[in-house]
Amino acid sequence: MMDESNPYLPYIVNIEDAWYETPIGDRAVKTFKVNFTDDKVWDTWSHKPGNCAMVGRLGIGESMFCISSSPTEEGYLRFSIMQAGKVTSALHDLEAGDTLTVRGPLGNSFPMEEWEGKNIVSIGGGIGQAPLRPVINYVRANKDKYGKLSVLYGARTSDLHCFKSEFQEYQEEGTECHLAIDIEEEGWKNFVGFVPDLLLDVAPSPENTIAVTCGPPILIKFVTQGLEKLGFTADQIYTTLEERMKCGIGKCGRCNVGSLYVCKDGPVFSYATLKEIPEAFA
Amino acid sequence: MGDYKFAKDKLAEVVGALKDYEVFAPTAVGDVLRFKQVEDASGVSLDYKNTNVPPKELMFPETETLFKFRVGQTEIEPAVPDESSKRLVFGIRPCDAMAYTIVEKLYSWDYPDPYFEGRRSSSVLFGLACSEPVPNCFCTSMGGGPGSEQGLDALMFDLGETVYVKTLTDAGEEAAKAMGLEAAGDAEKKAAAAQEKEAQGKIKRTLDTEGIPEKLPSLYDHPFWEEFSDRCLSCGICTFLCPTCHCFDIQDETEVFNGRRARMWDTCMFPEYSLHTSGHNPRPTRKERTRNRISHKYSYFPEKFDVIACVGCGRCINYCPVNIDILDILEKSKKAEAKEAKTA
Amino acid sequence: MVDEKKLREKAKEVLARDDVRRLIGWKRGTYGYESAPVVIKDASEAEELIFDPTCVQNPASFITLEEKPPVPRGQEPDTRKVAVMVKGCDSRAVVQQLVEKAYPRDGVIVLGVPCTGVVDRRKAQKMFGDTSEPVLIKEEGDKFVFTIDGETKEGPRAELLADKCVRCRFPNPLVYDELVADEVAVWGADEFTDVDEFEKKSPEEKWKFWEEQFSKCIRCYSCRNVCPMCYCLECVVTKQRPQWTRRSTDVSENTAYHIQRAWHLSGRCIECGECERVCPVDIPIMTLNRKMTRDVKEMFSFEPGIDVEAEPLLSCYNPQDPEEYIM
Amino acid sequence: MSEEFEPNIVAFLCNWCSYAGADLAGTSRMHYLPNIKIIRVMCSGRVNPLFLVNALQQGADGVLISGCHPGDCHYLEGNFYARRRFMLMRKLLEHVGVDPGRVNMSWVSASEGAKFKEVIDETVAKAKEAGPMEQFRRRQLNW
Repeated sequence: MMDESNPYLPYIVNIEDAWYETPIGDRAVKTFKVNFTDDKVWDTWSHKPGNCAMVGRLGIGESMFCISSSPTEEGYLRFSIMQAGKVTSALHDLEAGDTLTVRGPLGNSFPMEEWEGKNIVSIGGGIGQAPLRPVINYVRANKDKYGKLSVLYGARTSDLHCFKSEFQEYQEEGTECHLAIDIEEEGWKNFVGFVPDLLLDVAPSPENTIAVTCGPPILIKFVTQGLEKLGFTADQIYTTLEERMKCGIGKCGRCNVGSLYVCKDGPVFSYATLKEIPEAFA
Repeated sequence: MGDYKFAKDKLAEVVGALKDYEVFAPTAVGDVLRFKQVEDASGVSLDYKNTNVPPKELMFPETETLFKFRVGQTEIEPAVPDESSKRLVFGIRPCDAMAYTIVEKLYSWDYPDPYFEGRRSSSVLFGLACSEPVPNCFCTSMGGGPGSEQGLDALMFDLGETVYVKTLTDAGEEAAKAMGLEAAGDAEKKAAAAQEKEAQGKIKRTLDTEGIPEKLPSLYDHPFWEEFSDRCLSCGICTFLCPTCHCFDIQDETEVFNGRRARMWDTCMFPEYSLHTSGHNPRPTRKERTRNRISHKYSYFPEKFDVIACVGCGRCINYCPVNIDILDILEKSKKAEAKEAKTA
Repeated sequence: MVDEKKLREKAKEVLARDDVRRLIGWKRGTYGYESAPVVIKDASEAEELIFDPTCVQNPASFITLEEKPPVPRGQEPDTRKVAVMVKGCDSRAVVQQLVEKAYPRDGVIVLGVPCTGVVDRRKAQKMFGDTSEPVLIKEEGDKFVFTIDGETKEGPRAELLADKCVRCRFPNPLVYDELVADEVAVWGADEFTDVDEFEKKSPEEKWKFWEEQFSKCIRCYSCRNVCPMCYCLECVVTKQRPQWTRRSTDVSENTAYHIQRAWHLSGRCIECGECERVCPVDIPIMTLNRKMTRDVKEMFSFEPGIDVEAEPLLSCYNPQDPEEYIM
Repeated sequence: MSEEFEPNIVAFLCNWCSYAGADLAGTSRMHYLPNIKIIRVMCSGRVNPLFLVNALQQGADGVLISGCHPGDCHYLEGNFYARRRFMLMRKLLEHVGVDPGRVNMSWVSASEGAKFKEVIDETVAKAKEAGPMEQFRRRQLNW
């Protein structure tokens, strides 16, 4: 946990490695593998799949990102960040050897213990795979505790697929893995179409299964509809939300959807909760 | 606790005796009253209705430094307020003191906020009961009142020639001792009680909050919000001047080699408050923002913290340049038919 | 004197038209000396409309305040007109908005309301005190007659008029489709004596004055938002990349904000005085605007908000423009 | 003011005339005062008057905009627009109490190295007389 006496003070981390997941340019995704400059932080640090952290640069500011590495990956944290605004652009300028600030872990997490013994379906789109990656890796590392793992993922083009090499790994391990692109491409042998269509195509069985989804709001909307069509009940569907955030600890006010703060009560919500809040899909 | 009094013409002496405290009191700049640190005790007065800017700025300043750093380096120097210095807020109105007790719930929630809490815990609140409420006061409807003691360490009653001081906590007692006050008798107590009763009678505006927190979420899509949001300027007056509004923005500022991370008041009425980097805004128009402001105060906040985030100080009504009247909104919300009812 | 019955009839007539989306006017406030601006979408609500010396707000502000969210796919944008009631001063805002092509002329229906002056809330409060009931105000000769909490009180018109009304040169709307009452005689003149008076101060005195004023500012941006001429989609003050003005409040940033605001209104301010009226901390914002208005008039013989055909001051030039200080 | 005070002047020079004029002053080995920090812009018409305010906030004691003579603008009319804006901004700054000597504009052509030197000398002299510009300066980070 963070400095109990002052939750606004960040940790300083070293970038051990940084690479682009998608071609360099506007809205590119870059992954940072970081480690605390002070090794002792690890003694108190503990995060779970779904937790977020404020990542930033001193003098620029900080933004909320999900921790895209699973706690089972020890000795480092990973963040996959899409270049979009002031902070993300400044973060993209950084390379291995540079430092950045991390404040976390923040928010709630996926109820991994509750899900033990169940099948997990992960449905992601674009950069929305980042919060799902820790879930997948957590399940992979605790294979005996969970049922079948299936991964569904899509992006506009094959270039824009994040974590490409990892999908290969999943497949080699025997994890069911379905990839999709929106627009037809030469040499693409997998599914062509939007992720909600991929979902209906794969049609995972709802029996003893939890579906986790993340992506652009429109994807979440149609995936949840698709899942309901397939017979999933609202409490079998989980997603993570995103709002503009500044403090990350439920004080600054801006990230509320209804009476819930996404930074504190979220970012992970079951669809059963969200259904009751009209603002959740605004 | 104790009952004290002092002669009103000795006000400057009494305040001046507080040598161990940083004293804050309403200070006029032109026609505008704000709480400022007292440099000259002879300038302190009890003749005001309420400050334009609420004393929330004493605990949660307009802009405050969270920590300092040097550009290009990684050392961080926190700028947490010094808790050892004793602060005394002189003449805070009961509604504004009650607001602290509400905002405190949020600032101590989960992660305690060392900046707010630091200032709050080192502050002694000397309240001043209201004898002449402002026309749009409705504190009596919000669980407060002209002589409400919530959050206060001492409460003063201006009885004309004398000021009756009722201490409520040890800290208040200690400050009263430092002021060198004399003991008050039954005459003052009675006069104070009478004054409070009279002041209560002067409060014209009321609101029955019963059922509002439960009702508001059902009005999410209701067109009645537009009646108000259509004339909303989307400015920050209502929220910046609200004693319970607590939202802030965090910004980094640098100058050559010096840098700081600072937080400053922010308001849900600004479009950029909730604007995503992608350009998507979950609250894109004034309708959503107005709804969020009212719903947050009267529904979301009570749902989380069991208390409505409003003390009835009337500032948002008094200062709104387009007459958006929170009491009017809430009265209309009660009359508005919930959507379910309509479709059923 | 405006006949409110006629005003409401006119409003109903306009709202009944198929090509009219909404009408902006004034209704009785919930308390005190000011009316409330109101946006009416249905002819049945037109009975709320009023016009009297409490109607200080500028309805033209609300034309540009309306957000235009993206139209959902498959839906047609609503191109129906907006009807707006304007006093003389407010009509200058419409003129200037038209000059800047904020919207097309046929996008608005302007109902002109000749006005004989509105009451300054602050002046009235000082004279008669506060009240939690709406106050009725009538003009009778050189007096205003107030009905406050059921009691009738009188005050001299000259002392209660808003500053802008004291020097009003345009009591009759400059642009309108219809007038709801007969035109009134002009009573005011503007010699900019207040600006001259201020300019007698030394630079040190001026800064001392402004430093105190700007340090009060809480940056609520009500002066910007209420301004009918401040309708940029993204204001330079809130822009993050690049960030010209920081969000933190202190004298430096507040000064920068106020200079930017005044600068962006030079040659555009139509002197409706709304910025100064709305300020919760009483910053005399019009003192800046009036200086610019005076200088624009002197240097470039230009007055904004008079002529719909005029070119905006800073998007044109004259080769003979003054350049006395240029080395 | 103490004689030691050396003002900081931020100068926005147009690429085609004034910047070349500054160059000429240099190559002609004319000595102009080093107080000036030059920012090259493509045209004096590109100078947003808010730049001046920002420069004064960030520690400039005086500002200068310099462009081509009226009628000689590389873009035909940029300096005419600049002139209007400058005249107004100068009045506005004067109104809030800024010493008008801090806010300067000049026309310097590519051939006027000598004039450039004169302009700089005069600008610096005026700023020196006005003393350090404290009014707008950002103060919150002085530690």
